[in-house]
Amino acid sequence: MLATTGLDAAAAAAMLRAVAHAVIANTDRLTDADLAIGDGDHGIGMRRGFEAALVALDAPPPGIDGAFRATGMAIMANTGGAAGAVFGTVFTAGAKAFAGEAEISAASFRRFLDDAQAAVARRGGVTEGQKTMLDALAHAARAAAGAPDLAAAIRAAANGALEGVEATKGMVATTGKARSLGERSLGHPDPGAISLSIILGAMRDFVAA
Amino acid sequence: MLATTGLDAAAAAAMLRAVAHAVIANTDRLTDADLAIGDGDHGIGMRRGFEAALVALDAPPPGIDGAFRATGMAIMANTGGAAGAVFGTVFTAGAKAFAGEAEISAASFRRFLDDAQAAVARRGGVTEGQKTMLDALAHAARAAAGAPDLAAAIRAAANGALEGVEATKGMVATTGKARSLGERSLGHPDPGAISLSIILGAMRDFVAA
Amino acid sequence: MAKAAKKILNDPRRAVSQMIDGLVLASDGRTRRLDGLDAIVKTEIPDDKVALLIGGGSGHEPIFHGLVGDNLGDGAACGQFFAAPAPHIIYETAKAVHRGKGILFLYGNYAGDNMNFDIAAEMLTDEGIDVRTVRVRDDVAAAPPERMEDRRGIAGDVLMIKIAGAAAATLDSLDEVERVARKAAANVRSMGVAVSAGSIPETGKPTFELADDEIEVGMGAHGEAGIARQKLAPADEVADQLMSRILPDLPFSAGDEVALLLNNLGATTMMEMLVVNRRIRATLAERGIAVHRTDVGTWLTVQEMAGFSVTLMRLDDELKRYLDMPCRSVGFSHWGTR
Amino acid sequence: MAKAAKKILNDPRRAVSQMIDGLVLASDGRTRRLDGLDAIVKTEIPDDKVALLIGGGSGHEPIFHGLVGDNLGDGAACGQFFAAPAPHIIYETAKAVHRGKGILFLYGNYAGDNMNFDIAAEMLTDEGIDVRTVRVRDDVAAAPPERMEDRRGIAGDVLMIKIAGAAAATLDSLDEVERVARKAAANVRSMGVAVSAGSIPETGKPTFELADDEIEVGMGAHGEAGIARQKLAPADEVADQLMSRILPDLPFSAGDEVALLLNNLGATTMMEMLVVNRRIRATLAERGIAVHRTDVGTWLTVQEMAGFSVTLMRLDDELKRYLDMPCRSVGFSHWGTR
Ligand SMILES: Nc1ncnc2c1ncn2[C@@H]1O[C@H](COP(=O)(O)OP(=O)(O)O)[C@@H](O)[C@H]1O
Ligand SMILES: Nc1ncnc2c1ncn2[C@@H]1O[C@H](COP(=O)(O)OP(=O)(O)O)[C@@H](O)[C@H]1O
Ligand SMILES: [Mg+2]
Ligand SMILES: [Mg+2]
Ligand SMILES: [Mg+2]
Ligand SMILES: [Mg+2]
Repeated sequence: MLATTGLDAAAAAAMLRAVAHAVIANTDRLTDADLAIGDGDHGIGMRRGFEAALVALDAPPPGIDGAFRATGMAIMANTGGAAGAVFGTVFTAGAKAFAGEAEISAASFRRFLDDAQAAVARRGGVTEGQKTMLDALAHAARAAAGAPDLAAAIRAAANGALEGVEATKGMVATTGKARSLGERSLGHPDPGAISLSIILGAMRDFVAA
Repeated sequence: MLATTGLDAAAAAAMLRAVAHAVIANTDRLTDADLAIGDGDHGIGMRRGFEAALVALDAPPPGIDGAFRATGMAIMANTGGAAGAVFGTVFTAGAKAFAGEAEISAASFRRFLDDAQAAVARRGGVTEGQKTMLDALAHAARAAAGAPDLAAAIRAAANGALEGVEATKGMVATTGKARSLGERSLGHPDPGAISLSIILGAMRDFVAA
Repeated sequence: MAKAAKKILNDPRRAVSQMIDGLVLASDGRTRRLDGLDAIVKTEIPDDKVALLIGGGSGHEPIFHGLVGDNLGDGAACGQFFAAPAPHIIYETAKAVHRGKGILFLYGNYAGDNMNFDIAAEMLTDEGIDVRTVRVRDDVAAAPPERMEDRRGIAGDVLMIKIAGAAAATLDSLDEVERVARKAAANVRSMGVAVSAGSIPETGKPTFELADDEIEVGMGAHGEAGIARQKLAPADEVADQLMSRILPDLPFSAGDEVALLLNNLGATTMMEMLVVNRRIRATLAERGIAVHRTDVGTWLTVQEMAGFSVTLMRLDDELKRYLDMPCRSVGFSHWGTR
Repeated sequence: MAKAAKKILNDPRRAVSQMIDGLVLASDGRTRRLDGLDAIVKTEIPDDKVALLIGGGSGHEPIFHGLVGDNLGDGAACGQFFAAPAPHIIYETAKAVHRGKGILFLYGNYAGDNMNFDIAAEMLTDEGIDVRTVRVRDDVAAAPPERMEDRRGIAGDVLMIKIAGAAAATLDSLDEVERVARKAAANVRSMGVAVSAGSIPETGKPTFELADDEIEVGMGAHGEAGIARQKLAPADEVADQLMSRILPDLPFSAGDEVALLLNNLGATTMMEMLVVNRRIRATLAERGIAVHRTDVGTWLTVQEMAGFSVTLMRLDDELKRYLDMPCRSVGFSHWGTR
């Protein structure tokens, strides 16, 4: 799927649809993760958002940025909660990063991850180590940094996100609903970080397919 | 205990104390019976009333009627619910039946049962067959009618009350909280009828002791 | 048998008494307790006011004692859990609220309440005090219309106290207050549904058992049997079931104006009641029945029982006037309807 | 894992939307729904009024959307269960209530709410609309005083909306309304205790697990961890535990006058709360703290969660004036305090 060179707008939209299906398929896993350290709604919230994204991606506006913006707005408008704001922000950052590009390249993909990280950090007022999806995102961005081509970048990002999820297990939450748990949040992965790893994992699977 | 001839005021008070202890000892049984067809408070209500009666009977006013009145008033004031009114009425009827008597005789005991039955029927607006304590009381009064002496009268009354309890199993409640059950109250004895059988049973045991 | 309910109380046998102390304190000086009695009365009752006495067993908070206040009850006699108050409590409360104009006794129609209030009424009548009694019998599930005397009082109590309280604050004869209360009582109908049981603290035992997928339609306020034990159903179905019994009973018909009250029996979410309200309103609109006023809340509870009831009262201008007046108490406060 | 909770709803995924329809209907014409949105606004908002916008996740009924009404919120943006509303809902609601005098956003301090309301505020600010934000952070169990920013908003919301609503109905500049709301926010402290869990209808899963003999002191309004999981204790002990955290936090001291609010998280009996009130009042009296006004009821729920919270707000004459004004909405109506 042109994976080593780039993804055009149609492929990008297809990839985002694959992402949405993956998130929706993990509803229960995400809810259970949020039950452990949050309020137990993360899975159903993400499902709401990505179901809406699927509808939007049925006939996405032109361009890669169009597909990302439609996805981001659908998520922002339908997920609600912390996840709506941060995952909406991630895909909206993608829209900016890919604006004017005909293909997703390794470089623009890396820019997307960096911009998304910066945008989430600003919106959420968080830095790494606070046990949020930002940890997965930051790990992903760092892992993708040296990748030689797009497929490698996505693969590295997906693996990095998984490491980020692992890393959140060792963190004490200091934002979001898990914050109150303090030490008791130790050992549990962050639900939003899992979501991010599912998103990037679906992208990896898409380009590998 | 003078059982075949009569009971003086001191013996009457002692008998009423024995009655109170018997009722209190059956708290759970009465509550469970009320859970089956009522609201599950009959045992604790009767306990409240007869605990108060015990206090009153520590130093009862003079006379058999004094002891009965003190008992009736303590029950009326502390039991609450349907039971407070009807069992309060029973003992208050006793106070009237024994007024001016130095001893409880077979005749005055039978008058007590008859008067109590009439008073409860009036207060509760019930007749026999409605699945209330009145059924036990009516059976008791009828059973005692021909008894040759006090001990026999009390024994017959106690047995009659038990028959009354049995009879209530076959009745559909048409008053009190069990009323709503309709046919579903069939098979269950009436809690208040059980209480009456416990009261008369304790009197029988007292005179037999 | 399910395990005993978890409650944050001190000694359960003193719970009613401690509850009354807490209730009086929560009234910010507007009520007081009668010395040594489970009874609560308004601190200020104007001379020459017709008195409204309410009461019943405890465990249904805020009803009855939480509805003593401005334009509501002048006093309440409280029983123990699910047990009517004893005659002397009623008698003393009546004496404390009486201002020479007579007393209306307003309470739910239960054998225990009837007997105890009647005994007190007889004592008061013997002293020359004019006592009238109106019993609330709004539960259409309790008995067919031809056995109205056998119907229980459930959440219709709330509208009854609201109206009788406003009437007693406004009208100056017991005759008139009684007339208004009787009119309201004749026009109120309710029915409830139970989803899970409550329990009396002293026993901790649920008053009935329902399977995990069962509800009981028409169950009474102490767990008295209803008319159908059935599988859990969607809100619209349950709403329709209740309405199909309530509407034909009076009957409520096109052109009627009603007050609608949804009462939480304890543990049901307000969300459920609002979803039910949506359906009820659609049904009423279809039938051409206008809703003058809606109240959704928690007034007549059965400890931690889950479930709710629906009450309709047909209104005329006079009933509307009293219903629309403001009221204030710990358990029911309302700015009023302009 | 405990079994799914039993609720009387239709499709759980449409429960929030149907709830809003039911809520609007229950307001007897005083509110309306924004077309196609989970948002509710007052039917009549005077021109030139400073607008008060409230909102948050659903599942806590009647808060927030049930507190849209007279002298309360002008509009509420509703999220799904336990999920902050999306920015466009907030934006549209804000536009619908704005009358040219600016808007106060008032909501509980949660990451999700903060982000979504901030996004909407940025959109509105871009259009030249003056938006100010006051976040309620009353839960003393959520973080120590030096991390005030990390504290959650719980039942303090109710007094905050009461006061900000009255201020916004009375004062004519956003500056002034904001000043009053900030003063109230600075003076309010709460803490709760959970006895059993609630659940989101769509999952049916309780948001936490507590043993049959356990309670969690300080638990948050979505089941966020508290400060101590412990054995069920008598009411007086639990009351003392809560007070021992709340009182020193502001601190509340001799000579202070406070508003006291006891909020039912859902399934707790009012009797329990009144017994607790008795003890709280004894503690306050001992410390020389006067209670100006008490509210006991169900405002911020966590679905069918059992438990309650205690809120104290230190008052001055200005706060008292706003608190004492009447208010009217489906979830909170009060005649006012004379
Ligand atoms: N301030 C924040 N910044 C970035 N991400 C956050 C922040 N707060 C929470 N999150 C993320 O959101 C996730 C929770 O999402 P979700 O459960 O859907 O929302 P909510 O917490 O509102 O219930 C967390 O696991 C975390 O990854
Ligand atoms: N109308 C009545 N007349 C006589 N006895 C009655 C009447 N109603 C109820 N009872 C008796 O009272 C008993 C119930 O007592 P209890 O449970 O203490 O009161 P409550 O019904 O108020 O909860 C019934 O079992 C029945 O024997
Ligand atoms: Mg969550
Ligand atoms: Mg009973
Ligand atoms: Mg009872
Ligand atoms: Mg949430």
